[in-house]
Amino acid sequence: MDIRLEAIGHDYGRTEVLRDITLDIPSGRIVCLVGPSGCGKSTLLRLIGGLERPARGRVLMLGEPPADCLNPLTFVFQDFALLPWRTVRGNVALVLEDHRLPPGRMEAVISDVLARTRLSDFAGALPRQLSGGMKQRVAIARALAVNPAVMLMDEPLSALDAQTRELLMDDLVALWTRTPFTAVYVTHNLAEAVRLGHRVAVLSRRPGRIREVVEIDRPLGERGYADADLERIQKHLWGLMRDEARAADEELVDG
Amino acid sequence: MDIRLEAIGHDYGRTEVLRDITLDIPSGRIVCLVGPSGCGKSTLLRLIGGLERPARGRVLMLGEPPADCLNPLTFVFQDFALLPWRTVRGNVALVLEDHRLPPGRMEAVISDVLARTRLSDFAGALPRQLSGGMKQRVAIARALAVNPAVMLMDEPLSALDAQTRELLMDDLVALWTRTPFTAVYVTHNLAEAVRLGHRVAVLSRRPGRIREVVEIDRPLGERGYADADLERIQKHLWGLMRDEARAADEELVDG
Amino acid sequence: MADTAAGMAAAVEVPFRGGGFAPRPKRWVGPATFLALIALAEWGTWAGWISPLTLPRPSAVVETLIALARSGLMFDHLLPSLTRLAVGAALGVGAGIAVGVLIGLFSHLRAALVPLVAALFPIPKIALLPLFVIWFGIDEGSKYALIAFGTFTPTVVATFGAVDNVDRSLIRMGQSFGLSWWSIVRKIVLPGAMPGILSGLRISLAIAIILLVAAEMLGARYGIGAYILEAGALYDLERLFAGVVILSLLGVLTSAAIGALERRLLGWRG
Amino acid sequence: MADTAAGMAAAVEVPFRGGGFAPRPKRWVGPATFLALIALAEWGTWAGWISPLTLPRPSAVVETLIALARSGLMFDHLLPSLTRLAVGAALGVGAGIAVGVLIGLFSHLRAALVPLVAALFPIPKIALLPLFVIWFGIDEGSKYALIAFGTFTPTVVATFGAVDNVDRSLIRMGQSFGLSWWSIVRKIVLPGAMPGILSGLRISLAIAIILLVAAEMLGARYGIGAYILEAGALYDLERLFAGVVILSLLGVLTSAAIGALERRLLGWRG
Amino acid sequence: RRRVVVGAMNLTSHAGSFIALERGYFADAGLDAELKFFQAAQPMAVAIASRDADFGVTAISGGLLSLAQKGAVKVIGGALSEEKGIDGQKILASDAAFKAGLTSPAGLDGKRFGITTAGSSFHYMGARIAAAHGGRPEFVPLQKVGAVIGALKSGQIDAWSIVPHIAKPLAASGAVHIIGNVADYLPGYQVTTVFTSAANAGGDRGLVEAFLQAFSRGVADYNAAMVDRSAGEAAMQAVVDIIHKYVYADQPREKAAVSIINGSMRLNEGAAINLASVRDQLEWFQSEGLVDAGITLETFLDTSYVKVIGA
Ligand SMILES: Nc1ncnc2c1ncn2[C@@H]1O[C@H](COP(=O)(O)OP(=O)(O)OP(=O)(O)O)[C@@H](O)[C@H]1O
Ligand SMILES: Nc1ncnc2c1ncn2[C@@H]1O[C@H](COP(=O)(O)OP(=O)(O)OP(=O)(O)O)[C@@H](O)[C@H]1O
Ligand SMILES: [Mg+2]
Ligand SMILES: [Mg+2]
Repeated sequence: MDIRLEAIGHDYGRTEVLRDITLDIPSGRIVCLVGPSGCGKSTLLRLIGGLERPARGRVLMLGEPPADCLNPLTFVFQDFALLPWRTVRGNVALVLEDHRLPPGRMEAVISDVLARTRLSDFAGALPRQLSGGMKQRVAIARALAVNPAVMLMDEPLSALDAQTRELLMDDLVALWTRTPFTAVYVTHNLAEAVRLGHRVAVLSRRPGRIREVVEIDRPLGERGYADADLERIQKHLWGLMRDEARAADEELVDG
Repeated sequence: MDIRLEAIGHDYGRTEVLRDITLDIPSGRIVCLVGPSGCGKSTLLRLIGGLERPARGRVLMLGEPPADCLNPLTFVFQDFALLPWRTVRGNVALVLEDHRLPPGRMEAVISDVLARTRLSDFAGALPRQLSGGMKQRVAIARALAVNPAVMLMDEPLSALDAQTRELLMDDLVALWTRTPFTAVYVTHNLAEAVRLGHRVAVLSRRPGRIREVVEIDRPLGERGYADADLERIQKHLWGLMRDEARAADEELVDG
Repeated sequence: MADTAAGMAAAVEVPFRGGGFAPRPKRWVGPATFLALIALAEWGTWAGWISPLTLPRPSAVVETLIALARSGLMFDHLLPSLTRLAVGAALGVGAGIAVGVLIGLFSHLRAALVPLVAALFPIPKIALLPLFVIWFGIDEGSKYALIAFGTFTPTVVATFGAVDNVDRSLIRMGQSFGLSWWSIVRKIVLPGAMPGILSGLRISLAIAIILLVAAEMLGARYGIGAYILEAGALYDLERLFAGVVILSLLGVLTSAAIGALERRLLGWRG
Repeated sequence: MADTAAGMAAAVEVPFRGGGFAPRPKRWVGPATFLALIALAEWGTWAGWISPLTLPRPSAVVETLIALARSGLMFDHLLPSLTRLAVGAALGVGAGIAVGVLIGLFSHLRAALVPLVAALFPIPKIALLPLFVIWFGIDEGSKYALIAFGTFTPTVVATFGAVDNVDRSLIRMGQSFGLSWWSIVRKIVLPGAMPGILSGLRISLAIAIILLVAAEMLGARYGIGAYILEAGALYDLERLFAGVVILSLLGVLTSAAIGALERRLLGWRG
Repeated sequence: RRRVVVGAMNLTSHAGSFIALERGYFADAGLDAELKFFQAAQPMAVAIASRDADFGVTAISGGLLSLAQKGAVKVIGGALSEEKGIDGQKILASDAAFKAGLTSPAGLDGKRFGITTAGSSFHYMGARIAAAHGGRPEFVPLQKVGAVIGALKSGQIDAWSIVPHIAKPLAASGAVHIIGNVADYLPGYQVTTVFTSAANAGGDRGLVEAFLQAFSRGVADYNAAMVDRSAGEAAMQAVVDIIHKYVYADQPREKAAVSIINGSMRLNEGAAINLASVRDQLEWFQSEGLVDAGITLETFLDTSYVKVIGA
């Protein structure tokens, strides 16, 4: 299933947040959204996921989602959004319980996704017992459990420390390599964007518009920890954004 | 003024956190401490700064601090630690008020450090109005105001988004280049370590021991955004830490 | 349009599934509810399906209030009550904040006083009324004491909770810059505890108003509480409700005053 | 050793400047304070520098308690009081939680009810006692109603505050996975509001105990509150204090029970 | 047999009800009576208004008049009354006030006079007694009889008036002094009355008459045994036994008996009611603005059941 954004625009009150965003998210690819703080990346993701209604333009789903897909557009949040009162297993079960699966199916799905995210040993642990990296792996397992057509990931690694981030990037690449998924991946981190994105869309400052879309051809599996080619693209992206990032940072939040 | 750690060891309850750390922090240089989560980096910094007493070993100050130094060992914290009820100027003033400076001197110092951190326009702003990057610049200004002999920086950039981190690293390099300061810089982020450190000490998992100390000769000002040499060192460091980082991440926090 | 691009594929707009779970202010509903309830009571008492034993007629309550204000008696009742509230609450809250801060700062005091306060908290103040009369006399003394005692314990609890909740990383920052103990208390602990102390104050003052009636049970001829008690003894529902309306307004006003204080003192919270 | 490395430079150990501002439990201080105060009162009343009108002798209070327990009267007083507490608090807290959750979920209800609750909050329940008798009868009805009414408002306030404080990002997560409205309420909102509801319960039950005395002012022959009131009317300080001690213990026990409930239900908070 | 709930307080003035119940007079009248006890008069009136009780005996108070005005209760007879020659209610002064010169009711002007609540019988008595000497005391509401006693003992109020069985032991302890008799100022004072709900009084004559009949038998027994002492010592002891079940029940029989005998006051034979006294009370309540000026005797009084005296 593909996603198409058609001339999306959005406002909050009298602030225009997004302007005329047109973008295709092709099936089986990861599209990264980068841009300075407050340019509307998260808002755009919420529009794509149907959590908000765009003021202008349309978000279209093209084609059918996969057969056993329970939730075509599935989020992975920056703050993990795990229920602290449920175990790892319970958190994954949460998103399956409403679907009246045939008996035994739910257990099978949970075991499968926990295995894929190497969490089988932690099925009974509570979120507070887990490190940030582990928590985000649970959130990813939960997203995988509904077999999404498109994953909408809002800075999934930015609450983690640098080393864990590195490890989780490897995990994501491994997951994608085994079974390619479609994803819109919002990030501040250009290193992440060039490691994980097949396509990187650079947004301008608020109101966010698309400044450039960079295609990266090299297969995900071949992108290394510190790769000269990628560094070049990263430098190019940073050149595009640097001044805007500085300006965004120095803005007063209010009054 | 130099700092010398002599065979430092520390425990919390029955958990040994640090073991036999011996390290020199020479004047005018930045020493980075890297290591997996929970290996005791922050603890070590607190021991250096006198906020805790080491169970074993000694932390020594060698030589005199600079003449007008008000607080030889000065922290910069990950969470900024700004008083939310004071303005930018008030937060800097806080650390000077106890020192009975000659009249006018306090105002002069504040204006000077705000100018050096490019915050003069924001002197009257409250912390809640500032972005994370700006907040940390205020914290750095506050640290500079007491003219420290050694800055103790505990992951000062890790609460910031990737782009702001990039900008602040530039700022730190610029500050250091104008007037070199001594610093112990704790970080998870190897990219930060190779950009800012003259010397990088790699700690093992808990109990933290020094595994390797890497010297980086290239002057700070010449280290670029994505530099092949530095990439190599970074890769080497990552190789040292990767497995331990994974193991640290998968540890349950309790029971 | 979508079809040209995606060939045969169907193009469906993403369904909306967000929204809700976010309270929106509805300005007119609150007053409307009040008016509706009052109108209902008026109608019921007028038509007779609410007996005058059950509820007074709202218009009669309003008339009573107006008469009370006209005759100047309102003032005669309000002045002593407000004085009792002010003096009693000032004593109780002042002592409560002082003790609460000390408990927050010193472990030994905490260990000694916290169980004491916990044991005093559930003691109903009316039960102690006879005792207060013996200790402080039948005049203003016992009234101040009752209100002071009633506001003291909740203030202590709120204050030491607030001190405990002051961000330890700010205190550590103060220490790391070599601030003196007294500077840390004055510049970090107290301002940091202020939000908790003020929200404790809100509760304490509500309790003070509630205790006014109990305080004026003994030996008070004037005062809103005495007025209510007298009305109750005479089974004069109009006056009873008039007094209750005054207390209720007093509560709303106090709460608004604390709100204003919070906006002033805690503007930094944004 | 330092000198060899740094040449002429003086080597000074870093001074310690942390610590403090962290309350440490001191187990023995609390009981010791209690014992000291009681011993002081015993000595004072025995030696005579505390008049028997001011304070009863602690040992006499203990004797009264023992006699009360021996005679079986303790049970006669406790049983009706506990029943009133249980029924009244169950009604008030149950209704309060239900209304609080509804206010938390529906904006219209919130706009209609929140000002109403705010206006009811500062009304002293004793003032309404005569009305309660007409509305609910002189028997247990008015006592249940008084306690229910007194616990209702704080429970409502605590509950809708707790619902408001449920992490919106968890709710958004639920919506993003297409959970039904009812699933979100049941699996996210209610468990998320539980900590706030339980700490509201703590306050409500403390208030219920305090209101017991007021409730038993009318037409109760048995009950701890009635016992205290009778003792107060007779200026019998031993019995007054004995009753107060029972209420205080009741308060401490209730609080401990809620603590246990919290540990059970909120184990996930760690 | 009809079920009736009779409101009572633990005072000797309710002896009529106690005796009627214990000696089966209620049962004889076809009533299955149950006593319900109250701590104060005001709640009893409210309970009858709310139909929690059917009959009560209490002083005329502002609250009772208000409830009557709202159509809830009706006074149907008299109970306790002052009678010259029989030891009645006493006027008390605290020790301190006594020593300062308050030795007779003439000095009550400006003194602190204890009352339970505004509009209570204490309020009426204090005002009328002081007014007889042209004085106006300051009235101090203390809610409960116990609190008034405490305040008087500790000298926080100066004066009070109360039934003899409370007054005498207090005076005996030396903490207070008796400075006069209420009967001297308010001869024939109708202290307490019998009342019922307006619905009973107006619509259930049979029930009311049955109650009054049984109650009057109890009253007659009491007067004979305790006031006139015409029935002999054994009868008196038998009545004391009955009363002791309800009054001073927590004291030993010997001790309680003294108080009970001390406290004997005339109860109206046949529940007759002194209209003059009742009218005077109503007028006073109205003149003080404590009750609505529109209340008339007919509003709260149903004189169709018993004999009217003093009219
Ligand atoms: N619910 C809302 N109501 C009002 N304004 C909002 C709302 N959500 C976001 N905004 C504003 O819209 C702008 C874009 O917000 P958004 O969170 O989409 O930016 P972002 O690019 O994700 O920023 P960041 O990089 O900091 O995550 C910001 O200025 C923000 O303050
Ligand atoms: N005050 C304390 N009391 C008890 N244990 C503590 C305390 N502070 C830290 N620890 C424990 O000591 C160990 C080292 O903690 P420390 O914060 O120094 O690690 P770190 O290297 O800074 O970790 P991170 O990378 O997560 O910041 C951890 O296991 C931690 O749980
Ligand atoms: Mg965002
Ligand atoms: Mg750390």
